[in-house]
Amino acid sequence: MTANDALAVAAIVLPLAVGVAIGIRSLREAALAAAPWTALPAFVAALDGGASSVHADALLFGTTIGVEDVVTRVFLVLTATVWLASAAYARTYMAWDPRRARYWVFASITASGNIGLVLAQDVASFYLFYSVMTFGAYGLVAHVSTAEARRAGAVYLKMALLGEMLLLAAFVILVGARIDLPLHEAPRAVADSPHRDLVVGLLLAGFGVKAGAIVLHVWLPVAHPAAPTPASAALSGAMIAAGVLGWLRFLPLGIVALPGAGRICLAAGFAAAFYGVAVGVTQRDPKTVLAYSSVSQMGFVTAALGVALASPSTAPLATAAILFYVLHHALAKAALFLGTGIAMTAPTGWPRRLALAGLLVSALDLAGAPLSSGALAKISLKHLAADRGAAFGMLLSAGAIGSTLLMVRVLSLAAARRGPVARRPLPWVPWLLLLALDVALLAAPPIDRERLELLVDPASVASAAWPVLAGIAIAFAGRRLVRGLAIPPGDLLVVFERVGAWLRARITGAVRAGVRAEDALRAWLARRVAVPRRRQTLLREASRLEHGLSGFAPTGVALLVLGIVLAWASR
Amino acid sequence: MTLDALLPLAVVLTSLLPGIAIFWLAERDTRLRTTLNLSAAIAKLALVVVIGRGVLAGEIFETRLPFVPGADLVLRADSLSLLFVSLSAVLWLVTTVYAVGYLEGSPHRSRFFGFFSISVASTMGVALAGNLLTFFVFYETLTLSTYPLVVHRGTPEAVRAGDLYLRYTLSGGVLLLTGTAILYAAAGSIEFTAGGVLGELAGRRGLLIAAFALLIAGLGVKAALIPLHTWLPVAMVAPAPVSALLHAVAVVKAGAFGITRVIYDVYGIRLADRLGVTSVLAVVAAATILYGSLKALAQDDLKRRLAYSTVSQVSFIVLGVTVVGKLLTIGGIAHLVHQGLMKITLFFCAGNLAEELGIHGVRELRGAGRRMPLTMIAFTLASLGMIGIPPLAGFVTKWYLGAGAVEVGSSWVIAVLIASSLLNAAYLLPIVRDAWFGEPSAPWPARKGRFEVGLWLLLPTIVTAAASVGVGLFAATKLSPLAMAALIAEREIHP
Amino acid sequence: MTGAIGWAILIPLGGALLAAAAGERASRWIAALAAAATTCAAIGVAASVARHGPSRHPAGGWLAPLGIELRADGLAATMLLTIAAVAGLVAAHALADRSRAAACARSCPLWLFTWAALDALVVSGDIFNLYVTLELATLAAVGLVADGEGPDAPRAALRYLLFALPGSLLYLLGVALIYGEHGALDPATLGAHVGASAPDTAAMALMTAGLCLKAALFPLHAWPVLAYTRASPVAGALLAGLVGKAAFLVLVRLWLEVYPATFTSAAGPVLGTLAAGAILWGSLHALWQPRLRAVIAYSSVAHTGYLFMWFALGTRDALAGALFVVMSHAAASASMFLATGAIARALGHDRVEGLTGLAHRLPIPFFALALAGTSAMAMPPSSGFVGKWLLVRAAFETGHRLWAAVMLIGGLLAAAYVFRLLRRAFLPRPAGEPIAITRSSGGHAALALALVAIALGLAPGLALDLLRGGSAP
Amino acid sequence: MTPLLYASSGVAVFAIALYRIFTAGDVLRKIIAANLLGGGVFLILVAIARRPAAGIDPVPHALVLTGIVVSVSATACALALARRLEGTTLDDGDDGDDGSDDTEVAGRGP
Repeated sequence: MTANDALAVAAIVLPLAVGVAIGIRSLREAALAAAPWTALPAFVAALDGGASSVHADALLFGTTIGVEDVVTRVFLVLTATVWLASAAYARTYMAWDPRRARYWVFASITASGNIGLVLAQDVASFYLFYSVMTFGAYGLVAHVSTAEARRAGAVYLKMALLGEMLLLAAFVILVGARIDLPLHEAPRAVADSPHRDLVVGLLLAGFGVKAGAIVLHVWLPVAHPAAPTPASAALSGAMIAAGVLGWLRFLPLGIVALPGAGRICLAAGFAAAFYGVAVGVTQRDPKTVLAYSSVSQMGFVTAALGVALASPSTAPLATAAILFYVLHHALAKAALFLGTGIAMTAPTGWPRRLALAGLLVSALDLAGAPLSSGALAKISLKHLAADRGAAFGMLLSAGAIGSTLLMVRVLSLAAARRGPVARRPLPWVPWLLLLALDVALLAAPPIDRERLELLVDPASVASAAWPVLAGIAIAFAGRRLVRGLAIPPGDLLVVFERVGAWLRARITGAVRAGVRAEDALRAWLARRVAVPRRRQTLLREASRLEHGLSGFAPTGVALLVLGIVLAWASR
Repeated sequence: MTLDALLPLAVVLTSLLPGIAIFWLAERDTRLRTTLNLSAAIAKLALVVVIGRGVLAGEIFETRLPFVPGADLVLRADSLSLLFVSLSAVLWLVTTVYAVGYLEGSPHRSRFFGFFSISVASTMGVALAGNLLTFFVFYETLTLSTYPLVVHRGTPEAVRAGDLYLRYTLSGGVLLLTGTAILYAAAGSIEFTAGGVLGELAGRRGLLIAAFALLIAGLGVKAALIPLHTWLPVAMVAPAPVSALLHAVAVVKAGAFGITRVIYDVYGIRLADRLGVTSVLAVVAAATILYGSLKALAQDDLKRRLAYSTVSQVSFIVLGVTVVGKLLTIGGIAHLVHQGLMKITLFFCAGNLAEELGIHGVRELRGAGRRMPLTMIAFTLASLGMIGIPPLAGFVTKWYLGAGAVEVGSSWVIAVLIASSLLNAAYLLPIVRDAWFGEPSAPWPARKGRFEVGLWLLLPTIVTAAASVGVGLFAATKLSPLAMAALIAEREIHP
Repeated sequence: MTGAIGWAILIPLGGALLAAAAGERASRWIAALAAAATTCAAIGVAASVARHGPSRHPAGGWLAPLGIELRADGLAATMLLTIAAVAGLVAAHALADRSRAAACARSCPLWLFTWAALDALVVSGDIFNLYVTLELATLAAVGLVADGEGPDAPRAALRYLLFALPGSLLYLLGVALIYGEHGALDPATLGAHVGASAPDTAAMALMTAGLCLKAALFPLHAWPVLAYTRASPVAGALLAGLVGKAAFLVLVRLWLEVYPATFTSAAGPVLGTLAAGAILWGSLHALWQPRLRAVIAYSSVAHTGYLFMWFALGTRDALAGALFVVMSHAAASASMFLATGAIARALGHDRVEGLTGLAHRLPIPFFALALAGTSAMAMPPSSGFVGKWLLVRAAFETGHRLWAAVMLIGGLLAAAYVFRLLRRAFLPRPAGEPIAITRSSGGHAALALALVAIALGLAPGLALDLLRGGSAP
Repeated sequence: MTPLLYASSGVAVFAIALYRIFTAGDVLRKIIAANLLGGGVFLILVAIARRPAAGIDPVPHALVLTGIVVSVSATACALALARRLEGTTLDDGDDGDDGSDDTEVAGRGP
């Protein structure tokens, strides 16, 4: 049990312990004080880079957790940083919320689940922590006791359950008689599984719900904004990444060529990218726009995944690109959410100008402006496109334009919006730290050094610059056009909800009809079998017959008949 | 009669004798009655531990009493019976504590605890029965001893529920008796032996199928297979401890346990499969799973919704046991314990809510989480377990059932598992959501004592909730029900 | 009359005569002593049979054919014990009841005399002697009924007598024909000679028909029901419990020892059909009788059906089953009658509605009724179940699926009419019903009898060994 | 020839008595019929007593004696009960098999 192992265990157990401790009245104050710092062990474990592996035979079907490969480390960095920033931000932001304790319980539990699923090294414990995160997050989404939050919570729960069940089916079919499987063997198992296509489909859809794949994304623009700002940051930063982590862990990238699945991912990815932009631009609330921006960004990741699935040779490159892209997106998006939170409530004067400036920096970074870590992420994606022909590159650039459009939309909404000026001090520090970390990503990208030179060479700077400029230009041109359109957040969700309501009405109607039919049948049977009137006549008939039998004469006759029958029977 | 031979009999007597003694206690000496009850429960637990250690080491304890020409009364403690005995022994101790608290100051408590102990003794008899006739004897005494508990409240509605209960269970008993008599007439004494005893009768398909149908119909009444389940929701009119231990655990499990015995130790899974009866039963079980969940969706009363949930969940055991497959068997048998723990927690919570806040309807639970946090945490854990969310008990068994289904290639079982999980979520999660995130229409009545509800009621709820989490989380340990089920499957089902 | 058998008959006979002659207080003591002594004699006989097997005692040293031979085999021993248990406990109930010392003085000789007649019947080894003892038991029973409550007790007694007489005389005619044909009266020699000749067949038919009337097998069942509902609890217990079974025991002796298998196998189905009719008809009627005693009376009619089912099945296990039903129903119906007596005295009437909310005001009689009811509906762990199990299993073994089905349905109907009584006890007590709780509510004897019925069910091994141990040659 | 005559007359008496005992309305007629029934059987018993080879067989006579004793006592009992009925016939008041209408059955007897 090396120091790293202890750190890994602490990373999961500490937030969980604090979450539970808050429930106990006597420990509540101490636990609430400690709550914001529960993500520290994970942060330290992420930074120190040492490998660790802890195996607990007793837990579930034999749980193993630890940091063993680069994917785990990158996701650990991402998750720890986002949760730390969110918790630090929430320390002041939630200070006066009456339901503070409940928020911290659910935040700690969700953090523990999120960190747990990153560190999990076997299928059963991965699913365990994944579920803990999913159901914990409901508490964050439905935290604010308003009608929208309750609706958002309901939508989130339904989609989350759908995702859970898809994954349960996928894991059960995948694992089969082996009951449990180390994660590093999972891709090989998926490749060799007799039901490979079914399992891959279930995995894509199951994790797609969390990662906001097209059509499955409908809960995201409704749930993320409904949560309090720190929770939104965590949701869109760390939890979306969990979906991508699921794909990276289970899909047989580089093991077997799945052209069909690859094409679907590619198409879905770009569809999500452009659809996200088209709907996001029309939104009124900056947080909803950011949510749609996440859908769009994840579209790129899905596309990259599609490339890896289609041609196994590009897998290592694609994985590296996805890793860096997701890492960058998590930090940038979290910073943006926290930034908008501050910008909208910062008092006028220098604080507001500073907030807007910070917002501008992270917006540019996300849009992939030259010399920003966003650009670096875009470059790693472009490299992937090298052998896929010009179309892929063009699509990426178009995507960049789209991102810029969304960012401009966010900035304009933030600038125009006159939110209630916060009387309380604003949590500047965690936001600025996160922003710095995002920018610093350039200096020490955990993946590959040589990309850095590429960033500064003129060709890539130009290719990064023109989409951003074009985006800004289009934004100003189309300002008036956008004001007229008003697509409700969650777009397709409204359709789904109406269909869902109609379906539920049908199902409960059918069930109630079934119950009525069953009772009617039972009543009919009861009438048929024991009709009181018939029972009465039966009763009278039988007692009259009985009375007749008890007389002398009938008994004599019966006796005679019996004697004769007996004699005849044994002659 | 060595000492070992007396142990199974002692297990039955430790609840039968106190039960009879309690009848003669006057109403007012509660202290004596409670100590008698609790000491009997603890004594039984100790006995079960002693037997448990022996059985795990491979010994078989058997009490054989001369009964009828051609058949003895046999009580045998093998691994399968040990599982059910230990579940019942633990839950009897917990439910006795709960009942003492729940029935504080209500009339006829001596009568209640007398019949309560006798019905547990019958459950022990059912679990330990070594042959089909002994099983039938205790199966019927279970019916007789649970009837007074169903009608305990004495209201006309309770007596009507009792009538329905009797109509179903007595007819079930007659069917079971017919099946037993046919088999005894055809094959002499039917001792429960791994792999089944009806080998030489294989030729007479008609007789075997008829006997199987009669046996399963008789057992199906208590295992609440459709359409024989109607008595269970109606019997919810009984006091909470009765619904908790008996209708969620003892009585219902006696039916499922009986079906397991008949399929594995009378017919043998291979013969049953060759006869094609197991596939029919699997379909009925699957239909019950879905039907129970759908009906639960339509119930507004909390206890009736839990009752239909029991109807659905018990059929998991039947499904696991009837579809041929080692993992499925393990999943089915382990579910016998897991479902028992989760369901008893839910009924304890329902009892607490009814007793403390007078909540009976599902919609009255808004905001109950703030007023009774510990009860609602237990309810949430048990509900999530029923849905099959890791690391709780329900997940472990659903995982094994799924894995077993994949192993034998019957994918429709997975579809049933997923559908039932979604339906469970549909009728349990709204309750949990209202409890934690709803706003109560009127402020809750203040707490009477230091705790949210009497300690006698709160402790059992917490213990069973913790057990249903522990059983799931530590499923891989040697002493967990899952390990026991694996031992059973290996030692008894596929020797 | 040597050995315990002699005493088993003489003591109750002598006791009856002395009790009749003695004054009120003395007769109670004599009756008590006689009852205790007879029970010991019965136990003595059973012990000797269990140890040495069957034994024969020519009465007065006279050998057949003139002398009457008493013999004690397994069947006789178990029946002696049953009679001792039931009659003894009923006697205890009657004697313990201080408030009716006068009535007891009248009834003590009667039930002692019945006891003597039954003991004699069970051990007698001579078919004519069977007629005499059967007739004595009937006359004593008529006396008991006449001594019962209500103004029309004498009418019920006379009906009972006038129905019973033709039965026994038919039996006597059969005896006469057989003696005319074979010149012997003891079953051992008769068994060898009786063949399928016309007089033998006629004799068998007459004797069986006569005994069916005396045993009140369906459709000849209605006449004792009126008597049971009029008799006092003690009389009812003895009549339904023991006297009703006497004719069946005689028929068992005849079919076992006198008539050859060819006869019985042919007449079996006829009796089987009547037995099935008795089970269903008795149970159905018991379901809707407004009065408790009538329910028990019809329950006895149904149980007679179970007894006669042996004739249709014929196997040894079936006989053990039928005799077990004799034992369990004797104890159960006697217990139910005594319990009903106690309830009727407290409520003033014995209508079924009176039972509502009774469980707590009269716990002991109600508990006796519940336990005896369990045995009546043949649910484990009662002895009724053992009897029914043996019969049902034998039915399946001999392929009589229909009879098995009837017995099983009969069990369900029995459960229906028993729970119709028990379910009322849990309902709340209506306000207006006064209950006179007297100290000696007399439920204890009923409870003891019910416990006998349950105990026999838990450890039937002893009785079955005794039955087999000295089984008929 | 005579034993056959006695036996057949005995059977005839028995048959008539059996018919009358079930069909006679009045109590006394039934009791007389019962007596005749006994008489018939005893006549048959006496008839079969003649053994052509060994002369008269004493056993049937002993049986007849005992039979007569039993029959007389039964008749005496029946007459005593009949006297109490004073005119009401056997089937009077016999309206329901359970006689539910009659007065409350006060627990008089033990």
